[in-house]
Amino acid sequence: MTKAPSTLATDAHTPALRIKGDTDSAYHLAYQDGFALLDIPIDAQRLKDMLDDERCGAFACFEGWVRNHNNAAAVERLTYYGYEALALNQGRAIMSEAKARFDITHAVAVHRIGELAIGDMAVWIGVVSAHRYPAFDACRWILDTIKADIPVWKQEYYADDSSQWLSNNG
Amino acid sequence: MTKAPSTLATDAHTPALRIKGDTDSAYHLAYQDGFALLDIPIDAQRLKDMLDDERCGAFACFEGWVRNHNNAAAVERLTYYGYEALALNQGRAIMSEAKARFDITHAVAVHRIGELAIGDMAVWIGVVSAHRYPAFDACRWILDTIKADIPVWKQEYYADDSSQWLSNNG
Amino acid sequence: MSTQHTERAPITVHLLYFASVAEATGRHEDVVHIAPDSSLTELYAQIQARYGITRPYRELRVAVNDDFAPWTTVLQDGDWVAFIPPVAGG
Amino acid sequence: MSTQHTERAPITVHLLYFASVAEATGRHEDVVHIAPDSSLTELYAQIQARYGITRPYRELRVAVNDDFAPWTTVLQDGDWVAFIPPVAGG
Repeated sequence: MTKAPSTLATDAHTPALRIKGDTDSAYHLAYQDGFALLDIPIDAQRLKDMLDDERCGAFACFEGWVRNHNNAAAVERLTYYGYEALALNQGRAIMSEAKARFDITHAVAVHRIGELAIGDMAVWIGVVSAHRYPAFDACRWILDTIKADIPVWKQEYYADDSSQWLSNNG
Repeated sequence: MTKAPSTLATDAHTPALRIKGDTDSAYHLAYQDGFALLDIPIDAQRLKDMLDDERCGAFACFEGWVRNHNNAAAVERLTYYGYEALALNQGRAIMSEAKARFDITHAVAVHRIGELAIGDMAVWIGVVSAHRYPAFDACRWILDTIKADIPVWKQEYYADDSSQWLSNNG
Repeated sequence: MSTQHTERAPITVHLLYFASVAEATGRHEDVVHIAPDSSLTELYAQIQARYGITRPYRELRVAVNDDFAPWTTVLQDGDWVAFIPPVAGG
Repeated sequence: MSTQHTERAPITVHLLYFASVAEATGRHEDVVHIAPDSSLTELYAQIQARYGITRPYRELRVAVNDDFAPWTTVLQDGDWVAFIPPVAGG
């Protein structure tokens, strides 16, 4: 754990805290490409409505929430930073591969960036399919692949004002 | 496939189309025992709110929707019948076993009975846990176990007025 | 005076019918009288005979007093029994 | 007049820094000049030297023009490059 970054270093992160377009454009991208970043709270219902389909009997969904602890340390809040252009290119590719790998009808995933509080939703993934197992399998695969390949970084802040960069593979 | 049941036979099913208590009692039961039947549309948000927990980083959810087809046949609508007292006893046991089998914090499942239209939600399952895999695994296990053991029956009605009793095991 | 086989009074059992079983019986509930110490399979045979049901008991499960029970369970006076055709929830 | 080794003009490369890399450089963007035909590992070595970064390139991934690229990629004039520390989304 290191102390919180200096003002200089914090400024270096600022561009990675906001998406470039507006919210409606981000939801449109989620609809069109299956993936988007948002820098405000995720509207799960708005995303779920994109998946309504009379051919589908199964809807599987995952939400990642900010926990109040990480291992033993009490988390106060955290910040997600994103490399938006790479994230959108990777996201489009992931959702396209999910549709090729699994027998699903639609899938949508959105990751939030910026400052989040305990309990906030960091990621939403929804998948619909005719039958249940492909929806579960695809939802889990999309989550694992987002965690491995989407360029989003998490800095947790603790009660003693220290902070830490987290990593999914270590 | 057989023709729709006679009026006499339909009356024989009527008690299995409605729950005995009121809606608030059913939601309370979902909260208390983790399982309930409902005979009106399921309010997913109300169930999800029961699962809010700052210790949890993962929320996995499944919804079963009425599809517009089953194999080749076009489904117009369907009716779920339930043996409520047995369903509640089984449901309580299933949710309790899920908490013992998987490293999860809470889980709630609700099944709807009565007449449903295409697109209606027949079942909602939500699970929260600190980490993601137990939430996915428990959600899937609960769904499979509900499909195997909860005494709910489905009669599908088709465009030509015929109907059929469905079975999950064959 | 004594008899070799004591004639004990029949017990009363309540039945609940669901789905395809209710379809076959045309009703949701029944009250039947059956010899004491009868098993669930004997009860099912009686219902089969009454309503002309051909489906073998092995294709069904059975519940006693709102819990699943083994087919070998011995009936008690006042039991509520339901024959459970294959379920289709989810 | 000729030289044995033609002195070609350096190319211009844009850099984007994120997370712990931005922490180390203290900035989000950079413009650097580097010899033509340089690889991404050579570019990373130059940035390491400028900012005193000790983390080896093998612990990072690299993106060129908003797509992941192999470290062996040869840089082109005008490329946008980002060194990607271990991600932590989800």
